[in-house]
Amino acid sequence: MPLGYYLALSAVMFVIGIVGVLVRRNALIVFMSLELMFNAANLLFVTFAAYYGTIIGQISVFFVMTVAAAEVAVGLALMVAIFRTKHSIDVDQMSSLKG
Amino acid sequence: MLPGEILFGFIGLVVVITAVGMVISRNAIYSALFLVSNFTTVALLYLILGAPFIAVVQISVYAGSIMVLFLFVIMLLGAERLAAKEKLQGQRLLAVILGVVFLVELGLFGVWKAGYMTTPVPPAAATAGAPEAVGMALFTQYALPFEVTGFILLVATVGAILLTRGDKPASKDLITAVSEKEG
Amino acid sequence: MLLSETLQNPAVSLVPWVVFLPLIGLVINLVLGQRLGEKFVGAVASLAALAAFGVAVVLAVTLAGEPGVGKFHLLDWIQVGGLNLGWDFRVDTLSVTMMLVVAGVGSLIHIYATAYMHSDVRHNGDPSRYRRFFVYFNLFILAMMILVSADSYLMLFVGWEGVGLCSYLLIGFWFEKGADGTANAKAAKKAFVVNRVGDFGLLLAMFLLFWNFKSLSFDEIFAQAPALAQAAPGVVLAVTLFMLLGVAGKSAQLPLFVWLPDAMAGPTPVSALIHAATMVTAGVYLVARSSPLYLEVPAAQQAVMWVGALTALFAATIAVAQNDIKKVLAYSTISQLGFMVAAVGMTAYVAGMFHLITHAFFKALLFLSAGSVILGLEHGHAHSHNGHNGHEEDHFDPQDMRNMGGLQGRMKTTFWVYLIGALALAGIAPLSGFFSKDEILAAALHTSPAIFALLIAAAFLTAFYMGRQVFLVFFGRPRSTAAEHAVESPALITVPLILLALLSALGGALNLPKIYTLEHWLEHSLQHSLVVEFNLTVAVGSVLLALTAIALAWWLYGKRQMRASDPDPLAAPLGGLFRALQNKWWVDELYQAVIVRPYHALASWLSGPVDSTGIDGIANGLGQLTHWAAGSLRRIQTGYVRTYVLVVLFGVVLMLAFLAFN
Amino acid sequence: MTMVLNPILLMTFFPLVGAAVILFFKSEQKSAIRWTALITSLVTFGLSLWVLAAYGRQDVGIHRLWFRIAGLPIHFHMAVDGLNILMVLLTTFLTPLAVLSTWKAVEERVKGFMIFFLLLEVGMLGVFLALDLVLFYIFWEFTLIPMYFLIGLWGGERRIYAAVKFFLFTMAGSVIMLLAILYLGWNAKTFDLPALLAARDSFAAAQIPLFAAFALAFAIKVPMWPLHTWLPDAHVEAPTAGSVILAGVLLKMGAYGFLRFNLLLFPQASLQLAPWMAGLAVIGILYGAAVAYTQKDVKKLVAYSSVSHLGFVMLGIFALNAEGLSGAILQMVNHGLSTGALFLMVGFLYERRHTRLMESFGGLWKSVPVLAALALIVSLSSMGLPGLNGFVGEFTILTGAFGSAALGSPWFAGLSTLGVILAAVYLLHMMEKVFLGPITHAENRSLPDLSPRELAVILPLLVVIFWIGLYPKPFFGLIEPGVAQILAAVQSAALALH
Repeated sequence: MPLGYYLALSAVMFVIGIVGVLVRRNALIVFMSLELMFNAANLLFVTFAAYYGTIIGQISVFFVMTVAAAEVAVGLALMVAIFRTKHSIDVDQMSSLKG
Repeated sequence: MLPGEILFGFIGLVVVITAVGMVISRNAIYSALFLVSNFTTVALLYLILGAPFIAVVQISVYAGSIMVLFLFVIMLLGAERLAAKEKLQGQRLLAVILGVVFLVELGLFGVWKAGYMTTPVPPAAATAGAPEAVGMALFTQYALPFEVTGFILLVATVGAILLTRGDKPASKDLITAVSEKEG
Repeated sequence: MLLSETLQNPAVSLVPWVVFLPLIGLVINLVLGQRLGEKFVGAVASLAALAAFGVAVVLAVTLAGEPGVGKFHLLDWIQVGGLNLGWDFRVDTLSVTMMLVVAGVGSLIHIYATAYMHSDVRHNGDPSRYRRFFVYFNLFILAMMILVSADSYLMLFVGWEGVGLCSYLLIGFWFEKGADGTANAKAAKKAFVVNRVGDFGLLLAMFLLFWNFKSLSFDEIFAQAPALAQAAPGVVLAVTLFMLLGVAGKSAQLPLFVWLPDAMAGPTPVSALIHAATMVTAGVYLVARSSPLYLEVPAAQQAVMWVGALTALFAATIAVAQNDIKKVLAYSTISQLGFMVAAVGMTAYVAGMFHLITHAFFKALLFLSAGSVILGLEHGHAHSHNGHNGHEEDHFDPQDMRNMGGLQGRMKTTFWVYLIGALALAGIAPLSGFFSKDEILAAALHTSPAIFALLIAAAFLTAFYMGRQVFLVFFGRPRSTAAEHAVESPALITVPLILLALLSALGGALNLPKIYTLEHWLEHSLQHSLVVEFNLTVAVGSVLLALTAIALAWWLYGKRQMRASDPDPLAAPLGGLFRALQNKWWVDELYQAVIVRPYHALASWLSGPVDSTGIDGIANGLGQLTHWAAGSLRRIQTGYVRTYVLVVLFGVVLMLAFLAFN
Repeated sequence: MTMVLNPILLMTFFPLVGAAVILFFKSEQKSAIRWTALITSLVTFGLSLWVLAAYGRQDVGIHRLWFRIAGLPIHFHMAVDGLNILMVLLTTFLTPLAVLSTWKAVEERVKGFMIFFLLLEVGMLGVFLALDLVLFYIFWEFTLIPMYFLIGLWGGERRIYAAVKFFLFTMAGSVIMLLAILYLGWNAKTFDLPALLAARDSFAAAQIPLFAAFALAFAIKVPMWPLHTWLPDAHVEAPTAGSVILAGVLLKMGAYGFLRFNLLLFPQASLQLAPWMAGLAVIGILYGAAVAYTQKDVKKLVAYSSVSHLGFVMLGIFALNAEGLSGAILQMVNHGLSTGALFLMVGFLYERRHTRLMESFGGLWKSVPVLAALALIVSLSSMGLPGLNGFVGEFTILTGAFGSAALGSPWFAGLSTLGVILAAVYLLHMMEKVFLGPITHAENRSLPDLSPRELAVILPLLVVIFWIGLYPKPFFGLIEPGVAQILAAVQSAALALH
């Protein structure tokens, strides 16, 4: 099976993730879209790990996942904190930095 | 068509559909569920690519704990839906157009022109992605980064606790002192 | 000087003490004066001046024994690059003459002031300033001694500015008094600033001297002067003319004389010592000292001469119409300084110095006697107002001659010494003024008829206004209650007056025709002085002229009884001219309009429109520009994260395209 | 000499020790903090006397490789020579006096104030002593920070405006100087000043733009007309001690920069541009004097007088002869003393009346005679009365400028001499409005005269004012080697030009 298939699939996932980030206002879904993009990247890692026959790609995925877990923990905590003050998780409401 | 390609086509279709479903669902819970399916399907791909350990971790950590966390927060906040009023007119259209252009660019130059459509993935060695191999690598060569990730998780935990504590009455412990100083 | 041998006598090393002694006096008074009381302060200050006089006498005796130039190097001063200046003192007949005058007249005035200031500080309501006065006074002697004992232009300049400072301090001694309470302070400032204009000239002269002679010390400059005058006459001319500006400032000549009349705001001993006898003659001394330079450039001599002669006449005209007893004397001083400057301009240096000395005697005498008159009137005023409206603010002016009259009966000593001074000033033989003025007139006749005409006219006016003053003050009947009750001043005041009167009367003996003591004494320092033989026609003529003037004054002011409110008898016949004289030819107003106000306007314009609005406006404008630009650009920051991400994606797409097509 | 016992190093960084000690005090222990700061600065002054004693010996400096950036060596090079010894002494001399002057004036956040003050001293000493361009630049920028806070936290009503203005002006200039420094470094492969001097040829082609870049930074600091407008604002808003240091030392950093870098590194450009710089200096002299005259705020008057005085310094520097340069360096010291003392006087008045407007004073000589008399002496020194320090400086500068070959015309000095008149005009105007005349405000009637502490602040300044005025020889002696170094550079450049 050609390597390109996996790459193409990864690219499609990634772009769907991007579009998700761009079009959704619900911060949680934006967050999920980010996770989707992580996955796209992870897929790429694993694919190339198989392609080059090395373990390092998988190790990277492991680290990405760990960091993603940490990020989700903090991110969701932030979400909760923001929700407390703003009573909304609409990212368009979070525009205090408007110039 | 080879059976492998049929299988891949099927899995790929599910991956794409669940991803799109996640993005377009109105209800955040549906989105989360779509994402769980997506992660699980991607785990299948990992298996095919000879990475069983990663596949398991994907399911247990991602599809399992992380997504549970998401669902938990969605429930907690009761924020499945948003009051619908789009502020950024044209953003959606632009986003899709740019996304498509980006995809074309990636496909054209990252995949097709690079010649990856003709290079096959070699069959995976039986032991390559086995948990022992990953474990050996993690605890020998990558021991330090591994420890660091542990530390990152610790910090994230502390951070998450600190952030969700809110404005409690001042107590004498360290975290309160820190948060007061920062406030 | 040039040809004199260097004097090696150990007495020369005494010369710094003419500076140190006043310094010691002032330090003692500064530190201890407050505790030890007025008597002590006055005694210390007077002793300091007297001791300096003693030193000067020792130096004079030494010089009389072996004429020459003594030098004493006290300390290095500015030594950098080509500048090599020290605190170098110079002892020659010229400097010692000045020292004698300064310390001698100065001592007498110190003694007088111990009594005068005693009542002045009480009259003005702040006895604590008694000590301050004598500190300033000693400081003045110190600075004046530096001026006259300097061996270089720069050290002369130190004294030059130093006396200016003392003048400032003493004019502003009663800084909260005068019209509006600010007039005295303003007068002090005016004196200093106008003097600074002169100093500006002197500084430029020094720069020119330094770069052309590579030195500022007298000997080195004078030795090279003839050679340089050959090579670059323009330079020497410029030097001498810039110096003339300095002279005009310090010696109150046209066009910088305006500060001296205002300087009468100082207590009377100050007017006598600084603004009549010593400081203002520094300009004359400077020209005499620089005679080797002036001798090289006749054009500069002409300029000096004309400035002096014109000032002599100009100031004399103003003096005719003044009512303030001290103002008359002030303008008279300017006029007499004009005589001296004219004399040194004609290269009649000895005549100029001679007049300087005699003028120091009689003008100090006149001022001090005027002070005595003022004191007497103040006492009379206080006496006559005792019991009733003692606290009421009244506008009695004890210096206005219209309030006086008939004082010769009540203040006998003062009257007689005043009369001697006035006659000496008017040039009546055989008083001192006669001899010295006569030498100047003779020299003028020898040099230029026009100058002679100016000076003789001034001499006539001098006799007239002195006559007017004496008749107004001492003759007739008292024109105010204060004058009726005026009392004679105490001995501490009258004794110096009598001494000065003696000097004024006999001072002519210093340089009697045919004997010329002063001439021979000074010729060690001033070799090329113009000497004109005693001219009997001029002498007799000038005395007759003076007598005529006095007679005219008697006819106008002495013959009939006047009241305080009467207009001046000259006002009607002279009309507008008299008003011009009374208003001092509106010179102050002219300067106000031409210099002071335009400068103020310019400065306001610079600080307002130019500095705040213009330059600072540009600086702040740049800030505003940044602010505005940032304000426009910040709209890009919509605050919507999604928009930012969109832009990032756009960028990524572009970059990818760029990479791909390369 | 070992590193620790190096007097220069010890002196420069000793204030840090004091600052560290102060950190351990509680904010309320004000007097302990004050005494620590005072003693620290006094010890620093003592150490600077040690430096003075060691001055001239070969081993007094410190010169070693510090680190490399992109292969270019940065040296930790500090040394004393004729150009900076007086500046160092001035800094260490003024700092304890300034600290002592804050005893009553600064009551709030004393701790922070003193720490910033000591840090400022470190920065200033570093600027004067650094002989490596990068090291110099670090110190140069470092001085901005404490001064910014001193103005911004302890200043008057518009302190923020003034602090920001001060910061931005200085920053704008120094950024361009940094570019020039980098250019020099890349071309000569070193930032070390002696090495750069040896390698002058490597940047000979760009002398004029480089000169301009350095000159901009220094001219803003001096400040030269028309870059002076930050100064009045900064002075008016700064606390008294800040003004003293600002006028006394910080401005000198600009003039010092000209001497140390512009003249030595770019002698040819200096010669070519001397008439232009002198022209600006003359404008500054007259302009500052005129504008000072119209000020209503005494402090602003003194601030503008600084513009005028520093004009004299710049004129002397660009006379480019021994008289002008020596006079300029001495005048830098003089200005530090006289203007520093004037600011102290204004501060004393402000502490008594909480205003600085001339119209609120008048007749003060009657109520505070000692203060008035000392203010008069200081004013006289500032207007150049012979026998006091200002005259020696001004006279040598003007003499130098009058016959300067580099300026080529006596007009510069001639016009500047007018400044002597104008200085008398504005300073006596101030004396008249503040101290003379009748007392017009009742509250001025019973002001307390100088306290012993205030006398202790002023008297050392007066001693030096008289010392320099009467016997400046030792000071000129210290300056001489530095001037000789510049003159040698200028002379060889003049030969190269013709």
